[in-house]
Amino acid sequence: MDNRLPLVDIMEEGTHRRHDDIGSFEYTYKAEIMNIYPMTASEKLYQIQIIEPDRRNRFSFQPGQFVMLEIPGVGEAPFSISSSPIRHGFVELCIRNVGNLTGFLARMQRGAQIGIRGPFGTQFPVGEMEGSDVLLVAGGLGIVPLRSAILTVLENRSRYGSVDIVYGAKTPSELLFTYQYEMWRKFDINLSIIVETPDDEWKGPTGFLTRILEDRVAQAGANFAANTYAIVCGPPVMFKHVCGMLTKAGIPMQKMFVSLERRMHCGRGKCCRCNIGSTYTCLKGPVFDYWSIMNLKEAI
Amino acid sequence: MTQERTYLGVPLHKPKVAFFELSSCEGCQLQIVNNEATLLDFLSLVEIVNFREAMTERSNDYEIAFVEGSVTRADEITRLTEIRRNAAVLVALGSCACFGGVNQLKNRFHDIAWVKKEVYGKHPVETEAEAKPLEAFVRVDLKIFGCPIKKEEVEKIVTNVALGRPVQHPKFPVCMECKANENICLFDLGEPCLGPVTRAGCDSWCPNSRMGCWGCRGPADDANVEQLRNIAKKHGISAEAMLDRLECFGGFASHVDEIRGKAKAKKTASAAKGGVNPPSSPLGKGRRR
Amino acid sequence: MKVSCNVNVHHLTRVEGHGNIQIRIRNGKVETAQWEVVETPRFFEAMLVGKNWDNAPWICGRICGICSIGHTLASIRGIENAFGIVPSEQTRKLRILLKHMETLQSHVLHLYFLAAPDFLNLGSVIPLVEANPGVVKMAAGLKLLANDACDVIGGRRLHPTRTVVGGFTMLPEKGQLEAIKKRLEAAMADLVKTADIFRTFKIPAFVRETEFVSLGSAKEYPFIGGDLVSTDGVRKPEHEYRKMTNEYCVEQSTSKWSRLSRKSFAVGALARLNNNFAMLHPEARKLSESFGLEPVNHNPYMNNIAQLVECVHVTLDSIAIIDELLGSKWDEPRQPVTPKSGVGVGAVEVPRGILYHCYEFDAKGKIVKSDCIIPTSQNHANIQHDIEELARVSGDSGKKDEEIELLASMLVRAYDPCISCSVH
Amino acid sequence: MIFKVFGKKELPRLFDVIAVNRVVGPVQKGTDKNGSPLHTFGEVRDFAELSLDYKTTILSAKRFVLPFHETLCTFRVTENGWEKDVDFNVRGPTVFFGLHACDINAFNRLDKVLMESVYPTPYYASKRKNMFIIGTNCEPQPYCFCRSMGTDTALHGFDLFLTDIGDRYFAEVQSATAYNFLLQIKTADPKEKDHQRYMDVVAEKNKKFTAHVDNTDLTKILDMEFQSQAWKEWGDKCLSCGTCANVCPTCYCYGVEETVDMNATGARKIKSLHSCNLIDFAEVAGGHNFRPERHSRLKYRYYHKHRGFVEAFEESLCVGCGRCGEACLADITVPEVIASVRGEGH
Ligand SMILES: Cc1cc2nc3c(=O)[nH]c(=O)nc-3n(C[C@H](O)[C@H](O)[C@H](O)COP(=O)(O)OP(=O)(O)OC[C@H]3O[C@@H](n4cnc5c(N)ncnc54)[C@H](O)[C@@H]3O)c2cc1C
Ligand code: SF4
Ligand code: SF4
Ligand code: SF4
Repeated sequence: MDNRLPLVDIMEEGTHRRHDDIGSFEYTYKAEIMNIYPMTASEKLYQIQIIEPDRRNRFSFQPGQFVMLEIPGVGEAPFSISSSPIRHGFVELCIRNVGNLTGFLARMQRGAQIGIRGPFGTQFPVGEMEGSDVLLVAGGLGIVPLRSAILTVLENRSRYGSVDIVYGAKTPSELLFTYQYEMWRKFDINLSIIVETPDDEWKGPTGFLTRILEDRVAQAGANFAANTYAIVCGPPVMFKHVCGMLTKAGIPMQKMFVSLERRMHCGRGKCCRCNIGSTYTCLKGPVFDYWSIMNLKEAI
Repeated sequence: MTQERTYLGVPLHKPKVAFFELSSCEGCQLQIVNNEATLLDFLSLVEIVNFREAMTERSNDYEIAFVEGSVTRADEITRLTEIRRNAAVLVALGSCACFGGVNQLKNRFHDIAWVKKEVYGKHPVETEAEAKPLEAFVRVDLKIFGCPIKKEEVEKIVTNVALGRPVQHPKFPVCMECKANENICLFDLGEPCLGPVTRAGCDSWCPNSRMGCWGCRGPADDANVEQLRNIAKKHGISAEAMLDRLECFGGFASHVDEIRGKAKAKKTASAAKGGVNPPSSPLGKGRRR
Repeated sequence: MKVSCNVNVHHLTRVEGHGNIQIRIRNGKVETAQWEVVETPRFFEAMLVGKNWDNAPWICGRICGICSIGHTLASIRGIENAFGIVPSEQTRKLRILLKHMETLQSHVLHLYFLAAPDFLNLGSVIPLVEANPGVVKMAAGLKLLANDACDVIGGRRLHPTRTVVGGFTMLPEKGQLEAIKKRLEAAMADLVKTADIFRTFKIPAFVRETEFVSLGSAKEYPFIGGDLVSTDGVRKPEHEYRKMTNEYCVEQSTSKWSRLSRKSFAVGALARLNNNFAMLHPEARKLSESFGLEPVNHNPYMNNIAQLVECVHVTLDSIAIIDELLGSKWDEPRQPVTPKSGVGVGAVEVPRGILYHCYEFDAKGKIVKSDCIIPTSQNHANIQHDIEELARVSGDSGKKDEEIELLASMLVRAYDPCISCSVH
Repeated sequence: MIFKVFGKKELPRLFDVIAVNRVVGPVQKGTDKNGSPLHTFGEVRDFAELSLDYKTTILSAKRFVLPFHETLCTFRVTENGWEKDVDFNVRGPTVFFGLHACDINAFNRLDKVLMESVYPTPYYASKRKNMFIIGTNCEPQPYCFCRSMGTDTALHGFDLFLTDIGDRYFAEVQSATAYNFLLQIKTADPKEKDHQRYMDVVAEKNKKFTAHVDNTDLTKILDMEFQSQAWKEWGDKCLSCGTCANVCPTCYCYGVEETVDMNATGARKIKSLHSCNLIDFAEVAGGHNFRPERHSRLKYRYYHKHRGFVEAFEESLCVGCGRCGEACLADITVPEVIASVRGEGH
């Protein structure tokens, strides 16, 4: 009798019926850097296209979602998609050079081949928001994921009520997407920009972002709260202040959304690095409503 | 191999590197030569322009200087300063360069005259009062820990340098690697080990051989040395045995100072200077030489 | 006829540590012929004072990166002698095996990477990588084998981790030893090739009579412990090593010097071979004879060939030791240690010659005093006198400065000096 | 379920029947300073190498499904592009001979997150699907609290479970393969007295537990006591060395590192198990660390195992094997930590 146990191949067996299951875990789409636009001293906007046409066409995402970008041998890290979901065929990532992967990426040229996994994560509720007023608050790099939502709102401008964007940065030279502000404003968007430290040319307001926000909250009065969705993106310290303030102003917690940043390795709820308790930022997030956040210890 | 190599379109930088040694056993440099299996790949990543232990040619045109050893004599300060001037990147190679290494063990006497006499009798020798790490004199851009350095680590670092990637050391302690290697914990064997407080990266080299860690790579980030000493005590390991290890390579110098300071405070004023007192009358009267 | 010359080598390359050569001849008269050691002292003997016995092997191994295994073993032997511990037969064999592998590693390093470039008119082995990759690969392979064996037995090729007073913390797996044995057998062919390569090199004809000191044994080619002997007929027990070394301080060197029956003596492969020629493995002896190397040979450049001969000896002896180990069951790796007061000396033949560690302990096993005498420091005086002699004969020979510089550099390198070690 | 009994002498024969496959089981690794044996799971070729009377292994069997270091993929890199080669690193089926109930349950719990939730991990799944597990009964040790965690018996997740009932083994047979193996040795159907003996053995075992964890309302209590001083005290002792996670059969957190080969034409992506106790575990870009203090990281390990996982999967991620407490040099044990957080006698 042959007592040798058979080798089970999970690709054929039930667990991973679809090749794409594994695909989403370890399958990386080969992608090419189509264009690189320097934005500030440390951020560049990368236009990236999946090489295989079939996969490229099937790739779709929602604002707020992210992809894992891989440079073989260098590393892999999560980046929010910054472009509009309506624009098929490519994604735009705005990436700050902070270390290993991002540093190497900054030296890569047009045409270089990288890898993309995803899209992963939850999204901003742009659909649910239709018919309501929208308040978008971004601090620093927080504008990057927010831009995808902004573009979605612009492309369907008539479906939304009033749209406010409050954007704060440390200095004027760190402002991102400056070339688009004009265009955004044309779509009847109330865009307020504030910097902490002005330079000689800066004419706008200075101080923390909460300053403008306070004004806007006061301006809007009771009417502001009931019918408003808010999305807040930025550094962890900002969440506490801004979300606390907006809650006080009456915006319901379940209508306020934030995008959290954690270290991620898998994007698939397996590596635990993004865990808050047992809540995976990559699966249940990165976009959470504020009520969920309140229930997570050490989330912000 | 004149044509420039690239990695995914990013040019591979082939830096001119030089090796120097101050007071040391030259073992760390030897570890580089010990790269037998990968020596050729190694040589294709860097251009060695100065390596006294292995080659005659020398040049002052280099970008990366690997400096082994600690500073123990005035002329070494001059040499080191000059190397610093020439090099864009100065790498401290090994524990001597990073922390003073075993050489700094003489510092604990705080009495260089006695130290000199112990070894050379009346014969005059020139030396600094204390053996010090490079950092005491010049800016150090990168540290490669270990006594000796681990060649795999050097290879990884050199590859990263060629790729222009930042070099990151593990922040966690040796126990992580030790467990992954499925070793029996030295404390279960009743032996001292500094693994819980020492920076990993050596792949628990010593515990793999059932030799407790001596802390040659210095403290891990947020090392809980105080607690480890309590633990050792509970395991019946003498405070002295732990201290021997903590002070062996100099990485834990500040912890040792603190421990000795406390011990001294307890003992009141009997010890005039901090640290260990040299024996008042060396046994066997007079020098034998 | 050359009457003047000026050779000044600052920090001689392809040796371990820092040393300078100065030769100045004016109008046929040797004004200076000097071998200076400028290495910084590290004061190991002082460092150890007050430390517990178990620190010594760990710290003293750090005297030298090239022969850290030898230092560790000498230190261990010194301590064991002081405490009255006799290593088990298994420990003894494993230590010799480990020692052999260090010898092989070090000799191959010296022969190919440090010495050979001189004979080929190169600055280093690096140009050979392109010119003759096969040979470089072979040399690297030999070194790798020896280093891997050190890892397997001592835990680490440099600053070993398994060697302790009383034995070993851990034993190699038999399968690992078998694998090493296979590689050693295969390495013999490479050593034969190495011999062929060295046969093509012109060893400078230079002779200066001197005394040769090493361990001496009538049983085996000695490496660890035993009597100390010299070609001038001196014989002392291990613990009377100071009568053999007679260290003293000199101006031109931070290392101490030594003397015995004459103004200087030599230690190292050539000394070992001169004293124990009959104990060499027959194959090694044959090889030695084929190079015309028989006792007592007084050409210091022949030390290279003596190293080559020893490579063959240790390889063959290692195979035999592994066979013995494989044929017996493993005993306990380590015996218990009870410290006691006393003095102990450990004499070990490391690649560059005889090495002594001596410790004095108090009743608790604390080190009261220590003394390490390094082979290269015993050689310094001899190197000095060789340089003087070389200057004298070269001054008359009409050689160019560069030629003299090369000959002098080669001469010092032939001793494979371990300078930082000699100063320690 | 099908039950069988067989004489003790049959066990080596069963081993031989199965040993045409790769077998992993408890083996002695060495002895501690008091001469007590220390065990680990290792590959076994001969029945005599097995130590089936082991207490607990120093490391769990986790590494056979979650290796400490695993190459996830390699890359062949050309001038301007790359090819990725993925290998799940399974070479063949493995028989686990002699797992205790806690370790079997540990696999079951890992399955929930790594195999049964969305996006199964193929590296884990492929190893898990190639396991044949023979469980054996155990003797509660002073540090075992599996009974509190509901893991003192294994209900599923094995092929065969053997309970020593004196002169013979009482076997629970859960797979056809196991049944086929048993056909090749001498077995019998259990009699009433075998059933009785089995129940006696189990009852006897239950009496021996000394360590307990009170899980009542634990998820809420952990939430309430988030700022408890108890955490701070344990944090002061903690070495942040990651040992608890490494010995734990259910800790699965990891990090990934990619390296380029020295010849710059190949690269690899390597996964290494980490621990939430490591200082940089929760560090993100810009250097912000969500858990910079020892106690906050230590707390998180408990928070994940005893609260988060319970919320997600209705049971704790801890199986009460006690390994972490045994291995922890600082003597941080689960029963004590939880008792102290509950305000009991700390
Ligand atoms: C959901 C999400 C969306 C993000 N979107 C953007 C974006 O649109 N633009 C942008 O510039 N950045 C974004 N980030 C941050 C970005 O992922 C990190 O800057 C990037 O991982 C740094 O990689 P590195 O290799 O260059 O840095 P490293 O050299 O690895 O490290 C630099 C710092 O980043 C931390 N870090 C390392 N790996 C990760 C990781 N996988 N996740 C998070 N932090 C890590 C390190 O702890 C360290 O503090 C996002 C992060 C998340 C979680
Ligand atoms: S042997 Fe040392 S490094 Fe290993 S687990 Fe124990 S304490 Fe940690
Ligand atoms: S185990 Fe400790 S002493 Fe040994 S190499 Fe690693 S850090 Fe150094
Ligand atoms: S947390 Fe501790 S007791 Fe619980 S399963 Fe892990 S190692 Fe065992």
